[in-house]
Amino acid sequence: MKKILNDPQAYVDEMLDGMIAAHPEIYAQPAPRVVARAGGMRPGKVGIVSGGGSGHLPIFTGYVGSGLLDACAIGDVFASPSAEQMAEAMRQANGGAGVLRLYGNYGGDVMNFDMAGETVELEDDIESSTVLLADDVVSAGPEEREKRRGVGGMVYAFKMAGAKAEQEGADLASVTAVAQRAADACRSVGMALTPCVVPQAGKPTFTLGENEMEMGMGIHGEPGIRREALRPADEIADEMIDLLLADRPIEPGSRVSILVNSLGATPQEELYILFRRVKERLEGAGATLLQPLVGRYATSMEMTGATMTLCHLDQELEALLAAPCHCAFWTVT
Amino acid sequence: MKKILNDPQAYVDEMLDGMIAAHPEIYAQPAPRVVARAGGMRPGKVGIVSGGGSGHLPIFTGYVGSGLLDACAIGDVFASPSAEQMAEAMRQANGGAGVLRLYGNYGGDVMNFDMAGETVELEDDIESSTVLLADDVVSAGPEEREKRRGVGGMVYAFKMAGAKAEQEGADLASVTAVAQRAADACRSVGMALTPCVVPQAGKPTFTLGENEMEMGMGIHGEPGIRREALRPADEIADEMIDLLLADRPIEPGSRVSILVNSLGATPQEELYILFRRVKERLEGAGATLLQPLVGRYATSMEMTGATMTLCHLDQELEALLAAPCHCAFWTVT
Amino acid sequence: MAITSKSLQAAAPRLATRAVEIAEEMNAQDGKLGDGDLGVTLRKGWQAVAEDAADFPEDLGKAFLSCSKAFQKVSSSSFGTLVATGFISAAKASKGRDSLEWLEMAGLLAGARDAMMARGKGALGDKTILDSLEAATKEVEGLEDPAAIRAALIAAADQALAEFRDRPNRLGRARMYAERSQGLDDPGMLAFRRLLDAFAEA
Amino acid sequence: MAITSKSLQAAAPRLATRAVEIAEEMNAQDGKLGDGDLGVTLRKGWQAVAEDAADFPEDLGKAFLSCSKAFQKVSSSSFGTLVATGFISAAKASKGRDSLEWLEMAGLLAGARDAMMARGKGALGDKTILDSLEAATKEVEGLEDPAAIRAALIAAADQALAEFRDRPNRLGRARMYAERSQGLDDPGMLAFRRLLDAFAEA
Ligand SMILES: Nc1ncnc2c1ncn2[C@@H]1O[C@H](COP(=O)(O)OP(=O)(O)O)[C@@H](O)[C@H]1O
Ligand SMILES: Nc1ncnc2c1ncn2[C@@H]1O[C@H](COP(=O)(O)OP(=O)(O)O)[C@@H](O)[C@H]1O
Ligand SMILES: [Mg+2]
Ligand SMILES: [Mg+2]
Ligand SMILES: [Mg+2]
Ligand SMILES: [Mg+2]
Repeated sequence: MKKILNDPQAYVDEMLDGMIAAHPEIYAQPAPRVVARAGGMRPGKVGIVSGGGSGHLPIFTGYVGSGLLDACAIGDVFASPSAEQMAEAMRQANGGAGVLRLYGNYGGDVMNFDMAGETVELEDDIESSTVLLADDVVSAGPEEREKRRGVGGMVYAFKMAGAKAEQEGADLASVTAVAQRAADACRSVGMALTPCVVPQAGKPTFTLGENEMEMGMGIHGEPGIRREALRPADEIADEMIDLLLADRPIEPGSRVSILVNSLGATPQEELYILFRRVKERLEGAGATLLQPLVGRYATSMEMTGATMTLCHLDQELEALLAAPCHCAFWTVT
Repeated sequence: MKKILNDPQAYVDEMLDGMIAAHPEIYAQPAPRVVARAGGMRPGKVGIVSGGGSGHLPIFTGYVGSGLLDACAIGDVFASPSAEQMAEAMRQANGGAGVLRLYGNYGGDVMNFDMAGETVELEDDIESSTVLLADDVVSAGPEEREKRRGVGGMVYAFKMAGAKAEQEGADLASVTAVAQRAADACRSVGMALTPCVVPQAGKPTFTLGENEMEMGMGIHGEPGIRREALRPADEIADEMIDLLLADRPIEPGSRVSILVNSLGATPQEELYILFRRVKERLEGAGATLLQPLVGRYATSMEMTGATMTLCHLDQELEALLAAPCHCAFWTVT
Repeated sequence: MAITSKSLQAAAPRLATRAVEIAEEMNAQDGKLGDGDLGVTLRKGWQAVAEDAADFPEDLGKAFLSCSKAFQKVSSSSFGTLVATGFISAAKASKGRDSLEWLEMAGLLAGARDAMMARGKGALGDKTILDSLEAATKEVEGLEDPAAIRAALIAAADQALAEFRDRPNRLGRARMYAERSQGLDDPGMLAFRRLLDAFAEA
Repeated sequence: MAITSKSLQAAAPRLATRAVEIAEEMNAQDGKLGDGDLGVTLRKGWQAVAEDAADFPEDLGKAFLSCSKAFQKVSSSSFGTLVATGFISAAKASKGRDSLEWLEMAGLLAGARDAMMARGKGALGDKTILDSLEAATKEVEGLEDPAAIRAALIAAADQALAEFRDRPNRLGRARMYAERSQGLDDPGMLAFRRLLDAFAEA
């Protein structure tokens, strides 16, 4: 296991300690495994919480910051936080105007967040709502869209809902509506070349041959649609774009953004090589490409591979994407 | 070779095309392998150019931007750009107030940049100066400091010299002096776990056993000081800090910044685990730690490992580090 | 005799002990197609319940709520959340009462089953703990003797395991490997069976 | 006879051809302890010179400058930059003149050697192209017959190789492997020797 760590059991807590020590002006940890904004919650602002397993930085905790999330609950690597931690995150994000739970569609996370929502509604009188990201197009067919896994679409949803919630007078219903529109606007697909090692398990999440790739693989190593010999970057980009456009075509005059994301080890250089082709394809399909994101926005530790998220913009979503935000991983001015 | 690319020969050019397509508001490529600011050069501003081999994003080209560099020449992966490309970068960075060449101490780069400097001085009448980063403490002893390799110290030097050059009235001498002070203030050390693959070579830059690490290894796989079994994160951090402090101790009341940098595949999570210890150590040694940088600031594609750069601040350097800057990889507001 | 806060208090350490005993087996079973944490979930969850048991309030509803909280605090895996959900349902059913009759056991199980179905969006036939609860509910219906209930629960649990063993998992992590799951006991269903041994000893 | 822009023009394609012939051997030699690009550098560099040769100006200084530019354009590796540096030194030495006497060859070589030493911060004895140039300078000193100069250059190159073969590299990439470099010809010194064959054919 070629990882830099101390006790595998302490991986998450030491990581959080380090993160908060590095950016005390952005993050605070008011309770174990709960990250909130250092400046506290602005009264009257709708709170946005997210959460899920560790090992995906900047997802989830990294996106706590102005114009983004208010709090996060974070579990062990690739494991859900507890309902109690989620409830605490919601309490931290409570500014008296309600709290949106905005996260990815994974069974354990959903159960725990639902339970947490009921808890704080009962015990703390916090009104709340849920928007789930279910953007991975290969994880279920279009007729079962709600069963899909949530992946890179979170980045857009966090940004857009986060920007909306900063607006004076935005209430829970309108923030929830924007988050839902953002979630609905996203389509994602991934591909992987090498696995990562979950510290507590100590072994790779999957194995692929020396020269193999898997198209459609999920960020935790969930099976994709095909294993095959590693293909050239342009062909990889083409197939990923084909999958995204097959699920939701580009309409004439469409304005879109795209996230070309590294799962961790794939270098920025190679993301740009992919992006070069992606841009050609999207513009070739008649779309106007706006504010593309190319980098490590949602990772799986040291996994090699890439994901793409296509976000179909409307006027408000476009403006919200361009609005200011600030966290340790993303600053828009 | 588990890399996402098309033709290995086209790796650098396709990467640059993608990078510029992704951030047209920041970067331009006025000549092949020469990256300059999209907005052009402000007349009267001292220009700062850097350059070197590809494969280290955000180094070099990624740091072209306001409050940072004005232009870069970039070579094949891990290979120097040509003197002619460097000369062109200097022409692009010429605002009539002289140009500083600020880059890492690698034989080929130095020869070519010197030659480029002579060329533009003769042919284009551009006054210029050189500051070399030679911050890798294990690459030569203190009595031969000028022979050391340049690594993460570049990040601080780019930021500080870049901020200085934005100041109204800053001339070549004062920008050069700040750059030199920044370079002198930095001490770096690296360690590696797994190699990367140079696309044109198609094979790993080195090999390490399944459970081995190499302390002191350079970013291109240059031999370090010791191969040994992988140690816990805190011990790794301790030895790296020990090496840095042995080369330049912390004085009472010292104010320092530190860069804890991933060579590529090492995830942000593990950088934070390292940083947690690093902070304890530095503060334990009596230093005040300011504006730490924890992330991928100087990589070697998909190499696994980390580098640390300790920057001993003075009052001006501290202010320059905090000054605004903006590129695709680093925004300070 | 009836179900009271005191009887919960007495049962808690026995269940915790049993959970420790079966932890490794359950991790292994969950590890075949899942993330191998079921034993940890059971151990931590029941130990937390046992620790809190001394402070269980008289009100049976509140005692069940304490059980739920204990599980929520230490476990985040599906099974823990489902158990916590089952306890909430029991808490609602016994709110304000100091005891339940044994005859009400079937209703408790049915309530837990329904609440867990709502929480986990599962269905009967998916080869999960829900199918064990369904079998148990049917089997204890109308019984009021604790020994008979105990025997019925064990019979129901065994029967559910046997019935579903060769069917594919349709929920939880194991559903991704539907085919490979045929022939393997669902770990949650197996855990239900193993925990019942703690009652048997009582 | 003397060294003129025309004679450079005539020599360029022969050197380019020779560079193509030896490219693979030079890559291999450089690859033993370095990055294996020396053959590519030589091939690209001399081909660029040959391509530009048609446009060489009469002024010998400017013709040498064209040679330098051609190398700078296509090569960024040390050897290319050093060759370009050597040409600049020759350009300075012949600035404004249409020809140099063969007797001036030693001076050209010495000038190139010194310029390359300044550029690469190398010293004699480091086992590099500098040592070949040093030997060549000494050997051609006082000679004015082109055939004799040619023979002297070859003798000097061979002699430098032999003298340094078992010594360690102290400069360039190979210095990191000082010990392993003993017994191996320095690729740059070997390239110098191989390129001289192109003169021999003239
Ligand atoms: N959504 C669900 N509904 C009902 N039972 C479920 C559900 N998900 C999991 N289970 C049960 O829980 C067991 C697995 O528990 P656990 O290991 O805690 O899950 P995980 O680690 O995958 O979150 C399964 O064997 C199954 O019986
Ligand atoms: N600083 C230097 N001074 C003199 N000669 C040098 C220097 N560096 C390299 N050389 C010569 O150049 C040869 C290697 O050339 P090349 O392959 O182009 O270098 P690299 O690829 O390492 O930049 C060496 O064999 C040596 O003769
Ligand atoms: Mg499990
Ligand atoms: Mg689990
Ligand atoms: Mg070479
Ligand atoms: Mg080279």
